[in-house]
Amino acid sequence: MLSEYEWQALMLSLKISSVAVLWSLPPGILLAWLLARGRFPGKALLDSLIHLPLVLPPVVIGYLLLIGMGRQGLIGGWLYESFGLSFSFSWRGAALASAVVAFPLLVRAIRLSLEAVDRRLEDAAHTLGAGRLRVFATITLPLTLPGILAGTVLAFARCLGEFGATITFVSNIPGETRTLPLAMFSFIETPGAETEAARLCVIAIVVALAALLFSEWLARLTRRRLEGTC
Amino acid sequence: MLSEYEWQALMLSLKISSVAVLWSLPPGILLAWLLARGRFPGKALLDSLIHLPLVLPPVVIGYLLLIGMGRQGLIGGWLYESFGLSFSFSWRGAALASAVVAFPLLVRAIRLSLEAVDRRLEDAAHTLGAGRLRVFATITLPLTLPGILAGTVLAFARCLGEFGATITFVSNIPGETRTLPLAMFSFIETPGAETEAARLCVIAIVVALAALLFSEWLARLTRRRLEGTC
Amino acid sequence: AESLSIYAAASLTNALNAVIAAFGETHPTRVIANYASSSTLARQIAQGAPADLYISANLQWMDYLTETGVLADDSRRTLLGNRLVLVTGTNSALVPVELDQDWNLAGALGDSRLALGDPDHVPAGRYAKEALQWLGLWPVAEPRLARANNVRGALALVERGEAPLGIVYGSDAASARVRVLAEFPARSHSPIDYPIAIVRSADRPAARELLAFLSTPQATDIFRRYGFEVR
Amino acid sequence: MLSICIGKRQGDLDLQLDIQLPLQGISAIFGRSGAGKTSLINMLSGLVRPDRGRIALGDEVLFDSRRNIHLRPEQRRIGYVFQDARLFPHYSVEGNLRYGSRKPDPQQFADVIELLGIGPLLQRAPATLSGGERQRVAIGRALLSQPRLLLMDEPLASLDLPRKRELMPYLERLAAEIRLPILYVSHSLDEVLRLADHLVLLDKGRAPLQGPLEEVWGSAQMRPWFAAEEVSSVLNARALSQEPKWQMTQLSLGEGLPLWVRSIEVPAGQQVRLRIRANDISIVRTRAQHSSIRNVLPACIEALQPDASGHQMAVQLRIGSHRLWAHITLWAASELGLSVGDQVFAQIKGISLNQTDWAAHGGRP
Amino acid sequence: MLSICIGKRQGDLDLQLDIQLPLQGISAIFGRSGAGKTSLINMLSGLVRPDRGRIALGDEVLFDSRRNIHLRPEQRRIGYVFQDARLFPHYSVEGNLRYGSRKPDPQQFADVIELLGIGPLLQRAPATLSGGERQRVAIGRALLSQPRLLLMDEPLASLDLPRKRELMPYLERLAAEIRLPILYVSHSLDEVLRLADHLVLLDKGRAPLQGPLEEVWGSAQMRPWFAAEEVSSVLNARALSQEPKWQMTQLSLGEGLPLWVRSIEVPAGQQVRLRIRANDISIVRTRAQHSSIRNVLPACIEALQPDASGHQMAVQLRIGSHRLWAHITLWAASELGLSVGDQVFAQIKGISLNQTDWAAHGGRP
Ligand SMILES: Nc1ncnc2c1ncn2[C@@H]1O[C@H](COP(=O)(O)OP(=O)(O)OP(=O)(O)O)[C@@H](O)[C@H]1O
Ligand SMILES: Nc1ncnc2c1ncn2[C@@H]1O[C@H](COP(=O)(O)OP(=O)(O)OP(=O)(O)O)[C@@H](O)[C@H]1O
Ligand code: MOO
Ligand SMILES: [Mg+2]
Ligand SMILES: [Mg+2]
Repeated sequence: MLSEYEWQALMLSLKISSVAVLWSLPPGILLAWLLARGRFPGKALLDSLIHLPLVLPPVVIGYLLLIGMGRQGLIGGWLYESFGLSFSFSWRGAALASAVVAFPLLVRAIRLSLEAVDRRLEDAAHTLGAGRLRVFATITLPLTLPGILAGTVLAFARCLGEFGATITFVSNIPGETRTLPLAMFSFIETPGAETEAARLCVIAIVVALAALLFSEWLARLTRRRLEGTC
Repeated sequence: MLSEYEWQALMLSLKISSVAVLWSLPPGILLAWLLARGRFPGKALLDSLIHLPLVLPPVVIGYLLLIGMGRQGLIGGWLYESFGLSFSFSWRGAALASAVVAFPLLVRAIRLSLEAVDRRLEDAAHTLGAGRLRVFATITLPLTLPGILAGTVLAFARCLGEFGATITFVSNIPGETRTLPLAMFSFIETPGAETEAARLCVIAIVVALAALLFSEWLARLTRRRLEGTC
Repeated sequence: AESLSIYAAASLTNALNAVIAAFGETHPTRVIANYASSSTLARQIAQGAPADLYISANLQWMDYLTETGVLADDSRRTLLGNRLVLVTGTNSALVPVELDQDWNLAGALGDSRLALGDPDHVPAGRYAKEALQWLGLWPVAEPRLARANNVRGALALVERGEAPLGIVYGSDAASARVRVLAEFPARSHSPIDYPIAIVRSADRPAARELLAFLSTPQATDIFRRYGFEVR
Repeated sequence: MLSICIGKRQGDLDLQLDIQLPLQGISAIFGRSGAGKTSLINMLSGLVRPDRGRIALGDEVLFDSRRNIHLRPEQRRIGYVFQDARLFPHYSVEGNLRYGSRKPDPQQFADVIELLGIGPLLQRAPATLSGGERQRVAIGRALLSQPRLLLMDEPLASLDLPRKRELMPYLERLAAEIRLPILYVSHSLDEVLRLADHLVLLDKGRAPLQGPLEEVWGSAQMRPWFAAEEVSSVLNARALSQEPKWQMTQLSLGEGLPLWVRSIEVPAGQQVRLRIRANDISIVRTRAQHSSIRNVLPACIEALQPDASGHQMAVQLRIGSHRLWAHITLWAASELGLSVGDQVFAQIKGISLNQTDWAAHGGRP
Repeated sequence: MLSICIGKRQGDLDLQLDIQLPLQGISAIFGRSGAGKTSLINMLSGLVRPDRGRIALGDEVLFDSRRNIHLRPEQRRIGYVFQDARLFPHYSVEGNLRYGSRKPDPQQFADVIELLGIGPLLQRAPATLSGGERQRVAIGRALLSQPRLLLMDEPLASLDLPRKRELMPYLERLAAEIRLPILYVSHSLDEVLRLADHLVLLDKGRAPLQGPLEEVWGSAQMRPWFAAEEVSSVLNARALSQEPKWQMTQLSLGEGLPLWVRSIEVPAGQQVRLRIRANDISIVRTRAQHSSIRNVLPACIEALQPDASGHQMAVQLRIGSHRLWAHITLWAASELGLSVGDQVFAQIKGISLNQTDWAAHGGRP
């Protein structure tokens, strides 16, 4: 059904998006928590910084990543020399680009849910002897689940569609960084390849739909548990 | 301080983003409400449809807009013939492209907040004689304010950064559709114009920061009101 | 087997893929092609991307790399050329025209616009601007341009009937949804050249071998078939 | 008449009710935790839809599963004071109070805030109120929405005693004066007795007992609800005359059976409801001399029931046409040698027939 | 000793307290709505930080503004049953119960769920519980966290009477047996009297009255809290002997002053707390013959106070070394010609000294 070319792009897209989202989750939750609960100087600045990837066109983000995280970049160079970790022109770079672009969406959704958590429940947990960490893990986090789910699916979808930052940062290398949108781009750039482009478009839509339905199902499940109807 | 060229792009960006977000809000709230509260067949489909602009690369969205909303497009042609309304090569088209791309972010944030609204308060309002509309306007909506704010600022930021769909749909016309990102792009594509690109980049960041701080301030205000500390 | 990475302007996708397939039939070397816009690729190569060869659709970006010193200077040459054509959508009523200063561009455009690559940074747009200037039509055209971010963007506008006219490369006009109305005279703009070069750090026999293959009759035939001119 | 005939499955609870309630005065819905009290009034308010059945308020059908009628809550004009206050967090106290006012009535507004003592809170945010303050505002809000029926789900549970006392007469007045019928959910016998004219006992989703308070009170099904010291008899007496000097009122339980209670302002001839606790009656063979006990009435022993604990005897007495229960120790019963049919004297400690124990029937039948 | 000396501004309320509470038995915090009861225990639990002052539990300082000590709630091992149940919605009832168990004790778990009658609810989600069920689970959850001090904020307010009755002895047992001190917030005098050994009256952020229940009960500041029919005296008696045949127990109020109450299981010599309602005492000049009233004791009139309502007389009696209040009508007082110094007999209706009115001091001083 799928050509090898499409299959490769699809698998790559899934891998890159999943890795990007999974790695984003812990810092995303942490930052959302800091923004929702913390009171510290520079909070507004941090908030803005997190939103930056939204405001800047992805191409610019890709360019900044190329300069900063490339093997000759400031941070990228240091990472490479210290840990041998390189993002350049590899799928890891594509995941990094996707993660950066999708990060604000993740953080916002989680933060919104965190702010809706009833803090009196956390108080109750404290009086039952639970320390901050346990309260966070057993009360705050589970009650934030709807937001985490929403954020995850938003970010995953955004990662699936990420194009500009990826191609600018890690280029369009078959089997390494050529995700669905990049493959789509190649076809769009080719006269007469509309059908192929449309096929890829449909694949992307189907994948996103599946992810969405799955997340909706999970969300319903958690809601049901809260309402005790199951 | 700003060159005329930068000033023009900035003003255009602000106008297009504002219009896009303001027009998106009513349908965004409606759809968020439908998704949060409604039970109807095709809900999952609607949900997916709304998320599509996230999954597809903006250039593809621009292309699809061209097909659907262009002057010879399916809907666009009809709009033009019936109302003389044309999106082609005008800032309205840019606003439409931005709105489409930012729409999922808006809807998700509002929906998340809506789902957190205590429905027992709505029940209470009903027993006080308030009909659905009044309950929605006086209870549901105000309690959803944090989500509406968050969604608005997310969407606004996304609109400020929108590039691919805009340039594909309505191209890059100075004074009409050349927003900050499009202007930025021209410079990035020109060897040696990094300084100009960086200036525009800084302008975009400053604008987004201002919008963000404003929204945070509003959010704090509403939270204070709820907690009665002011 | 050895593997080569060739970074090429996106407009070459079809043609170069066919040439690489031909190369693969007679050579053990694996060739991976990476298509993006010339500027993107140039910047990445400047940042140390693992490229072996670079084909640009744009002299400026090749010059930029030459100045940066990452290319094997002696390997640079002009590989391909292209023509500039005036196209319209297949549904359009416009008829082929003679391009001279009397051509009623404004009349042909009506209330719409002329689609081309952004003359500020897209090479095809820059050539189009030169040609329009040469024809004396630039003052008429300039306020009515639809500047796309690449040739394909311009082509899409024409295909969808959004813009009645567009100026694109001959190689792009192969699309089934546009008709060529006229070809700009070669002397109306600077030559449209696609320079190629080997990246200095990757200069090895296999790269030279591929570079040589691209100029063999087998390869040039394919390029021509896709609407390119061979220099 | 509010007629309710509904069925509803709710989790483990299978609610099947057939209840008729008068549209005047206060009807109490009484039952233990989980009996389905809240579920029932949720269905009356329209917030929950019964599985089947019919609910009619006077002539108006609020719900009918057969005719597929289900009025929305806002169409029912039924006020609801929730078990939890449910104040709107984004409105001030005043905003909450005014939320349901169809046609604002400044006089009523002033009356309500004064009565509930919430004047100083008007500008406060609900989040800063204490539990009791919250509930008082919620009561005020429901009253000000000018409903034609008021549902109250244990509204006094979080109020302190003085506030409870303050509020209760107002609720009675409401029921009597503005003829606002109230459905009052409670598991406090005191509140029920004080306020209700009509009682519905709810037990595991059924209503085994319903009717006018006086009738229902003495029935066997109510027994488990009383602790020994609370067993009491409710009876109707007629006001006879006032004794201004001693601030007492004379009631009559029948020909030659006067009963003195602290002075209450009712016209002569008026029916008055009395509650006499079984523990407040002592039995003597001969009238005591020089006793502070005012009410000593001739009685006839109708029944003698030793209770399970083995130290107490429930004595059913007939005084005129009334039946009363008295509790004495088994020891005393044996010493006095009581047996059915004996003529004795019932000493009723007059002062314990006080304000909580009577309710004037304020013109209601 | 739990010593609290704190100041805190909270909205309109200026809380300034200096309270010493014993670390055994139940201490009631009593006061009207808005007095600052919840605010006070929030500060004890560590959820709210006082502006200044010091809180020490035994030797351990929980808070000291001067030394900048403020233990976090989870470091205090203080259990808290909230006014609203605050169950965790994403845990089952069982999950909620087990949440705070440091070292799970299956026996205690079984005991607690049985006592609270929440066995059938274990697998339910909190959202499906009724108000009372929720509160019972919340109480269980706090008990199972094995705290060294338990704060309860009107925990019984949403329980029905039978459940209240069921729970109260358990709370007493808790205080007596496991020596778990309890701070009990309430505005129900009945609950306070039944449960508390120690009482703190809170009024507008101050504590004008505190001390052992017996001492504080009769003081003038408590008066406004009693309705006339609830005025009562609390006194300590000594158990003398059992009368198995009639299921009665003889107590002694002093030399030659026996008092019969329904049988309670206390060893002879044990101190027992009694409450005698002023309304349950009648006064006679001569001992009545053939009366069901068991307890007739010689008394001396110490004071006579007509009350404001003008129809009732409060008579202070001395019986042995005890002082008791009796309420009779003015009419009766005048007829009997009572005056200070008169020797009379107090008839105490024995059976009304029942379970709610005594509390064994279970080994506590
Ligand atoms: N959504 C639901 N799912 C399952 N069970 C439910 C649901 N709602 C209520 N119940 C059950 O129905 C029964 C009756 O609940 P209801 O709230 O009407 O009791 P109640 O009489 O008001 O009790 P309380 O005095 O404690 O408020 C309870 O056992 C409760 O657990
Ligand atoms: N955050 C706050 N801001 C302003 N005022 C507050 C705040 N919290 C409490 N108060 C006020 O402090 C007073 C005491 O409140 P608290 O909750 O301690 O009363 P309470 O004695 O527990 O009353 P209840 O019996 O009604 O629960 C109330 O008048 C309340 O309005
Ligand atoms: O290949 Mo180009 O230079 O972007 O059209
Ligand atoms: Mg209930
Ligand atoms: Mg309180």
